[in-house]
Amino acid sequence: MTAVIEEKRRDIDFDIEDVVENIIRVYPTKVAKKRRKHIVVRDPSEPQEIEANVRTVPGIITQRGCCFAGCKGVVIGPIVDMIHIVHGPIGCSYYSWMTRRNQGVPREDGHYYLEYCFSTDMQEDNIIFGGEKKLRAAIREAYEIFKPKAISIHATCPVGLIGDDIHTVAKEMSKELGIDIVAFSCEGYRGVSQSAGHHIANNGLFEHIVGKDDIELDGYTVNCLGEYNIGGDAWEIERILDRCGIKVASTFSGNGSYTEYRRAHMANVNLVQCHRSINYMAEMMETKFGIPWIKVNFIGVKATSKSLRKLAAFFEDDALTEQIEKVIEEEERAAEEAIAPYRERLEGKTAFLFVGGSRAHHYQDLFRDLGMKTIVAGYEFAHRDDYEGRDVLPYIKVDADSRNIPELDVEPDPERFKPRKDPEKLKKLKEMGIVDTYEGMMKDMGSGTLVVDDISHFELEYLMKELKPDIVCSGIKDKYVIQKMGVPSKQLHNYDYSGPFAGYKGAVNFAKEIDMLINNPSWSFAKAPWEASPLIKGALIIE
Amino acid sequence: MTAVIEEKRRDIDFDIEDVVENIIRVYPTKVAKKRRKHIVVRDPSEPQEIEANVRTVPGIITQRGCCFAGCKGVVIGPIVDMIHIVHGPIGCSYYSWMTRRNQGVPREDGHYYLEYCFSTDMQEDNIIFGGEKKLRAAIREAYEIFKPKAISIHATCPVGLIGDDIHTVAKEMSKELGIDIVAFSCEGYRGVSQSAGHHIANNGLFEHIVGKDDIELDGYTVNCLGEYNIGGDAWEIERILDRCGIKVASTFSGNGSYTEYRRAHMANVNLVQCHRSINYMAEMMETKFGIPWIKVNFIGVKATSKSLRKLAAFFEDDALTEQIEKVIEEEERAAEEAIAPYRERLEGKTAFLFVGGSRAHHYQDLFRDLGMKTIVAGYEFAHRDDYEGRDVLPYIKVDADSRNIPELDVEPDPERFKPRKDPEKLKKLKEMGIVDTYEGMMKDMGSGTLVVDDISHFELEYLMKELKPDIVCSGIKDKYVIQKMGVPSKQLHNYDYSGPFAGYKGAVNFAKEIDMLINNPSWSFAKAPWEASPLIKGALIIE
Amino acid sequence: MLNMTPKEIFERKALRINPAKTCQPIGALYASLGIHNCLPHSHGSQGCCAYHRSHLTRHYKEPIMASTSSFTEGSSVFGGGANLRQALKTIFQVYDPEIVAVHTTCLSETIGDDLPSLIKKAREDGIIPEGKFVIHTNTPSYVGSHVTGFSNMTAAMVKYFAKKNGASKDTINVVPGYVEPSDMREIKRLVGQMGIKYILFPDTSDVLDSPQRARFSMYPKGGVKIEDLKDTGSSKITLSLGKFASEGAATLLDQMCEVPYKVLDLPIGIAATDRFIEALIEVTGKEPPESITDERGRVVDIMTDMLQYFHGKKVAVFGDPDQVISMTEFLVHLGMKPVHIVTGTPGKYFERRIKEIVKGVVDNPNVKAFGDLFLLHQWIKNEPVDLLIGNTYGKYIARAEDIPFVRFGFPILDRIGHSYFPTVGYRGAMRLLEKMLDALLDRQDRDAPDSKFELVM
Amino acid sequence: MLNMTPKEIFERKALRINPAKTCQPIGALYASLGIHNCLPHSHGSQGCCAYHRSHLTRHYKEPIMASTSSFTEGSSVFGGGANLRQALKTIFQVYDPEIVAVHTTCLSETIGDDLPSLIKKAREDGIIPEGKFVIHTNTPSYVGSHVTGFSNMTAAMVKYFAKKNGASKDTINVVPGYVEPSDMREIKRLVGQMGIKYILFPDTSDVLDSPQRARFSMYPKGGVKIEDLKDTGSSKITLSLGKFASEGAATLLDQMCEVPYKVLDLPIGIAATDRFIEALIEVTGKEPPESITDERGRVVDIMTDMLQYFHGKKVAVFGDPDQVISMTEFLVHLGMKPVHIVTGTPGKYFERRIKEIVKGVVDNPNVKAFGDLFLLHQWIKNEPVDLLIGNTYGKYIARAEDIPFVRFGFPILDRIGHSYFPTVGYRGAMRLLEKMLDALLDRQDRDAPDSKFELVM
Repeated sequence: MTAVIEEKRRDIDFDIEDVVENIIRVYPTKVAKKRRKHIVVRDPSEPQEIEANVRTVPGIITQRGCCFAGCKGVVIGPIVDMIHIVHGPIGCSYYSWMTRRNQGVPREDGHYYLEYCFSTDMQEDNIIFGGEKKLRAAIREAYEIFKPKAISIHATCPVGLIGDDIHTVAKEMSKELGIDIVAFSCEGYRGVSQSAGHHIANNGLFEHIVGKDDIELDGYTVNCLGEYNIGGDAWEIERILDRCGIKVASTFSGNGSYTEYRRAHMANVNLVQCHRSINYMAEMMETKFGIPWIKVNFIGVKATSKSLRKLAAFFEDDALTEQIEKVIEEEERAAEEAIAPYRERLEGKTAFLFVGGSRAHHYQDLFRDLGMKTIVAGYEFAHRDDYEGRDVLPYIKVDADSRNIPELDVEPDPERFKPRKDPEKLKKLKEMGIVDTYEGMMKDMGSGTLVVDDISHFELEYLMKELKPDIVCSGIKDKYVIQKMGVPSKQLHNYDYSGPFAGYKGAVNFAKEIDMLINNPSWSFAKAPWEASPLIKGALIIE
Repeated sequence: MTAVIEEKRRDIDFDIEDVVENIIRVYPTKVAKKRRKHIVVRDPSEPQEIEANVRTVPGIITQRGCCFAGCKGVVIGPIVDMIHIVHGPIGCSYYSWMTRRNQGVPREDGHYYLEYCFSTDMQEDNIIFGGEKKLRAAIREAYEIFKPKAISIHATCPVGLIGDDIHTVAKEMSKELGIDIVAFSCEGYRGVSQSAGHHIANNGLFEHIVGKDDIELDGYTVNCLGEYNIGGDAWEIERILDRCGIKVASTFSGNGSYTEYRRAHMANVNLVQCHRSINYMAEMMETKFGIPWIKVNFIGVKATSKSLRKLAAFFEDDALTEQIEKVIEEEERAAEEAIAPYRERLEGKTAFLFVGGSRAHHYQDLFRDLGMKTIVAGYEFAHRDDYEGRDVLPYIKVDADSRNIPELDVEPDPERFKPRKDPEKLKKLKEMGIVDTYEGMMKDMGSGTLVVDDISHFELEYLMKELKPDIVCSGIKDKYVIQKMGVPSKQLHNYDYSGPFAGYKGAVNFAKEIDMLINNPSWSFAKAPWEASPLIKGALIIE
Repeated sequence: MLNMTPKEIFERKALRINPAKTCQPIGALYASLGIHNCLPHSHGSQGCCAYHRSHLTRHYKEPIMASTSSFTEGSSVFGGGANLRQALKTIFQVYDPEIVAVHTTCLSETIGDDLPSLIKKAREDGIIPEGKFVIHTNTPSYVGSHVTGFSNMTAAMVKYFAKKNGASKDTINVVPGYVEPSDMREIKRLVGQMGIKYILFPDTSDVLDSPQRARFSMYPKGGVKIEDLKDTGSSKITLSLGKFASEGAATLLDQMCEVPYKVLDLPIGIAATDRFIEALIEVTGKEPPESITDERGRVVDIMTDMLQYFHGKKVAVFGDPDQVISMTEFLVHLGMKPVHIVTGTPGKYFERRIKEIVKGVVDNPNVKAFGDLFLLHQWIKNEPVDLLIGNTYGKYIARAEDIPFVRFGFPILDRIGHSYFPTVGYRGAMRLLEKMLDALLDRQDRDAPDSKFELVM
Repeated sequence: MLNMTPKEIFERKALRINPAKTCQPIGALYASLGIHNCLPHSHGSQGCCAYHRSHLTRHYKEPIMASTSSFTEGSSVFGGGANLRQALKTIFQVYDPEIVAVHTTCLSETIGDDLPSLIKKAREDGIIPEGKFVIHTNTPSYVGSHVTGFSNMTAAMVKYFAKKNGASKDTINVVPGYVEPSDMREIKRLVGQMGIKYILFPDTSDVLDSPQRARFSMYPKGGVKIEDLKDTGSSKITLSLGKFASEGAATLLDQMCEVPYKVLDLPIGIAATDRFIEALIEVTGKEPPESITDERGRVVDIMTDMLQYFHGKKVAVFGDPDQVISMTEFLVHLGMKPVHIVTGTPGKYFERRIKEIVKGVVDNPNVKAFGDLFLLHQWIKNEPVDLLIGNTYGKYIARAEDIPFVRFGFPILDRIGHSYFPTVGYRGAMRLLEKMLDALLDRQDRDAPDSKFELVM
């Protein structure tokens, strides 16, 4: 049984360009002109440019959030052993309280705050007379009650405006209490989406925490960057790397640990999962400590294997390579066997993917494992390099909204800089596509597929009606819109309270869930029989 | 807050005789004549007779059950380590499955069947062609699956009629399987109430199980007879006796054990709690084994102490007596302290008591502890001796309904008869009211109170309207009738899924629950305000 | 808990252990309570009546009034005629019902009391006052189950009262089956909202869900009126809900008064309710109001929103056959796998029907009519499930095997709600979805390690 | 679970830990959804709107449509006027609502955007099409709570639309408070059954409980109509349910149109519902039909039947003040002891009122407005309770301290049902009784040794 849809699927040859033009026509002229640049009909025969990381037109119903969400919500919040105090009215802290499903576990020292929500809960007089005093008091109270190892402070919208100097507060309180206190100026209006917050978070982490503790690490060690441990993804990745003989020194920032970040610079290499949110950290760590980074994708069976092989190529150790191949062989076989029955029911189905700054790319690999095709994909807060690849970086115009996000001035650390490879080798690895490079999502998308940046509600609804996908992967705000159209939706931010989907076992979970979503009988009841079809007389009588 | 009642309580001096006459007037003449004899207005100045243990008039809505209920339901069912197979259509077995709240625990050998329901589930062809074959097969299957130590068989209504010889089946199957199998001809139509079933159960237990295993018991030992461990009563009694230095060898039949019954004849004395259901056993054991019996009442603080003192008087051991007095002193103090706050709220309240064949007497003691008065009481299935005392026994006419219940012919056991006291001493103890005697309920009820045997629904409703009790204690069938009248009801068969109420701790539980029932605010809502009183203007506005 | 139950299954032919049914008379008694101003009467030993009243009281936490012929040994020898006469005399004088509905017991059936003659005689002798009624049905405990008894008493209502008064009216008959007062109320609401005139019988709403108003009423205001029972013979059609509990009355009406009928499944779950509404449309030509279509849509909304918690879960279901058939179908529509399905009531139709429903979803389902909970428990030991659905007795298995448990069916002795909130219709489906989700999600919450304890589900 | 929470209570003045409230705009957004054909609009940064939509979606599992002014750094310097103008242009062209309901955020409030002028200008400039409406309310996040925001947007409906058209009509206004669509539906049913004409606003029924019909509708059929909002000024009286969420609209109506008003507690529990019905009687002279009195009686029946499971149990309750006030009263009427009572919303009235309610029942109740769950948890550690009642966040405390837990209030993110089944009115009371009993009895079942595991409860 498949989803109930009102009309028949269009013929495969219909003109997708027409569809795009019809969408655009609905907008006011200026808006239409802007939006048109965010939509690309893939033509692999030529390089294509897409507009990204620019303001959403006011009034457009967007998937995007804000800078605070990117900083506290995405990057810093998942660090389990720090107290994250939100400085502002209660809402921002409240909404980012346990809602992203970054899973974590306490370490030996017991400090664990993921279940907690800390805020200065600013009141009107704090807005009028300034909130620094309250912030200081809040930090002292937090220290008094919990004796944490470190505290982060996150500014919300009004804080910048009223002129609270949270960085000075952080510095002074850090001195007073003798613990690290890091402030983030991640007011919601900064930048154009969560992306600004990622950058700010990267900067703060890098400047104040990473690389302060020079404890030697044994064996092959990596940091997992841009992995948020949604639904336990990081643990599945750890399991696989562990089997290969590679240790994860730290994860940025799913199940992240302040203590572990202080020695993250001792790892051999950085693995970058979500390129958008963490590439700053990868670059800065390479510059300062000499750690190269490898773009990986642990979403999908083949993708995971490919990522592992990049590691083998990087480490150049025959025993390790052999072990990696053994792991790949075993895990792939098991995963593919487990996926087979689902794949049988999913083959040929189509998906829309709108999520994140890397996932819309990553999950295409996984859908391919299931025999499914992604026919429309787009990011919520990506930049052009996430679509077009890092080669485009020098050509990206920095507009007014992005200019305000500080770029740190990073130099090689005089004591801690240790090149992991000689420069020639590194160059070669980069040319091979192993390190320090990312080609973006668009290259992996075939002719006639659609790429839509910062898709609006209207566009989503229109495209669904036109293209009749079997499933749409998006976030919580879209989920029930999509489902109300009789089409199943998979949330790929929070995994619908399930997971992991990373690695081999995650792929099996995902296959099972996509099959479930598409093939559950519930959808067939969307129309009441008296609406759907005339009654068949006599069929009712049991005698 | 007390129960909502429609009219004011009558003046204490109104004529109770009038009330009785008014009730009687409603019945058809013949019925009226019969029912009149079941109702006694207490006048302590003269001996009073009450009609009891006679047929309920058909059509009268009675509290009574049947012989099967008394045998399997009350006496045999609670034995935890036997399989009780009901021979008949499914209902009787089904309804007596875990419904009486006889609590139990498995002994070391693990055999424990209280949670199970066994039946031959007779079908039409078994009725037509006879059910013996199916019964045999059922016993074999039970043996095959469970390998029990012993099995009981209980006949339901049609069994006697169709002529199944369950006793022969029992005998033969016992031989075949090498375990005790005891059959009970407890068809529902035998006798006039549960009482017939008690007698039949007593007979079967006594004849086939009690006194087969001569293991010596150490110290002071008693059997608790007529104690069914509703809500854990037996365990509270055991706790108290244990503190005194007296061991319970077996309990008939709450948490009863086949293994323990086989050596019950080795105890020093039998304690009779429910006189009605178990006096047969007490008498037969005395005749056969020389064990005297003491009527006890562990319901109520003072009653418990009084019962313990009877034991002291019986055992005539100074150390034991001292210990008993110590226990009484400590336990009474603790209980009375705990009861005091409840008593404060209950003092002067009135109760109706309709339950069992002893409880309507026992609980008057407990209500007295709470400062409450029992103004109407009666039994469901008692005989005249339960009301008037055992002195009346020789004068009770045995009618056709009772004549069919076999009386066993018991002789002193040539080997096992051991008098516990010399005959003189025993006689003296009896004269002191310590052993082998029971004075019945009526003696404890004051002038103007009402005793009603086998009360009918109509009488109950009428008396409630006239006498406005604060609480009515009865069984499940009456509970919601009573409560629908806005008066709380306490079930004294199953304790409303609570308990224990026996002993000192049980008295505290009871006090707490009676207070709860009477004083819970819920009752005050029985009338909607728009029914009860005109609206008070303005009271609603909060400004 | 239930520690004596072995995993190995020994085939039994004679011994019933932990039944999933009880005997006919209680069903007849329950049905009788669905007639206005009726006193049910048990013709047999006192114990039957006491047990039935107790059991129904535990289920409803309401007064259950019924009288008994109080057989003694004499009656079992000479027959219960005298008892019945005495009973009727007493009843009409003391309790003044409009109607007495007599059911037999295994005792009076074995004796062979001839109820029609006895009642006729009583009428002739003036024992039954003018304007009062005595009806009866035969409910031998050794045939069928409580469901059969319900069915028989429902048919007796037809037998004693239904009359064909000429021209067929607009009215339809609805026989709701052995369901709760809440269900009967909900069925009436659905039919009423469609603007259809109906006679529903029996009808225990406003009888067994009566309010606390500090006032006891022997005959609460609910129940089908005798006038309406008479009119059933002139209705356009009978819709009988549940083959086991309701077919009898319908076929009898057809035979006696040529009222055609349809037997439908109990409207439990989405598809069975759809079929009920469709049948209403078909037989009356009336369309459901948008509010009903909306209610239906809300059910589907919950189904699609929460499907991940249902999909693929293994379920064991037991209970009365009409309930279990519809529930099993509902589970299949949720994407669940009903692997063990038991009813205590005999009937090959049950097994055939269930196997049809689960075909393609469960490969080798364990299905049994005339089964018991001991067998069900053993099945579960051999193939564990994620959810158990059944009456209160299921809680012992649920505890023994640590399975989430949803109370459904008759009896529910340890929770309230069943008599107030329907499980039939779309509202009922919503309730069932909520109950199942609560059970499954509570379990997930319980078993999750701290790191997997979900805020949003 | 919550292992960092110490038992010792350290008095905090600045640090909020685990709040029991959120900010104004989400309440305003929710209220806006209770207007027919309305697109709520968040005037501030994108994140606010995203967070509110996400949060409401998690609670309702329904589409929550709203737009945002998408402030960037520039807007925070130059003000958000241009953003709002652009937004309105886009909205009316692309999403075509009948009305846009704008609420502010802490950002636009701190900037000081003058909404009335901006809207006036937009109207003058033709950005707001003919026949379309834009209303607004100020919802600074640093004042009050989400309840305040709800109250403010509800008052804005009055402010923008209410008109006095001369003679007072029969109609009454009902302001239902910050309750579920199911509750609003139930309030309408109760008032409707009494034969009273009413305008209920806002009204999220048929908006946030919309059916799955394979058809998305940006503006579902529910919501109060603008015509009706206009008529509120001519109603006979306003009944405002819940002082915190509903008093504002009522007083404004009184000021603007001289419509008198009564502020009642939310009709949760027996006594508060009684007062609601009494008020309806008092202001209209109409009597409740017997069906309502019967429903009420069923509530009391459950209360008296099951009192042993409630009586004397200690309870901790948290949530929004109107809900908690009525719930606390209900608990007291069940014979329970509410010992710890917290709301996150500030307001001295709350503490005063709660103390009044529990007087004579709990000696030293812990009561706090502007409190948080960290404090509540510490109180519980110091004085354990038998039951915890509150929103989904309570489950962490319930797990940490192993307390039976009933979900009640906003938000409920991990269970369904709240939007379909009311907690207001007598039906709501029945649901609450069932929920509480389920929680308490499940716990008893869980903790009982085998020998004390009860068949009947």
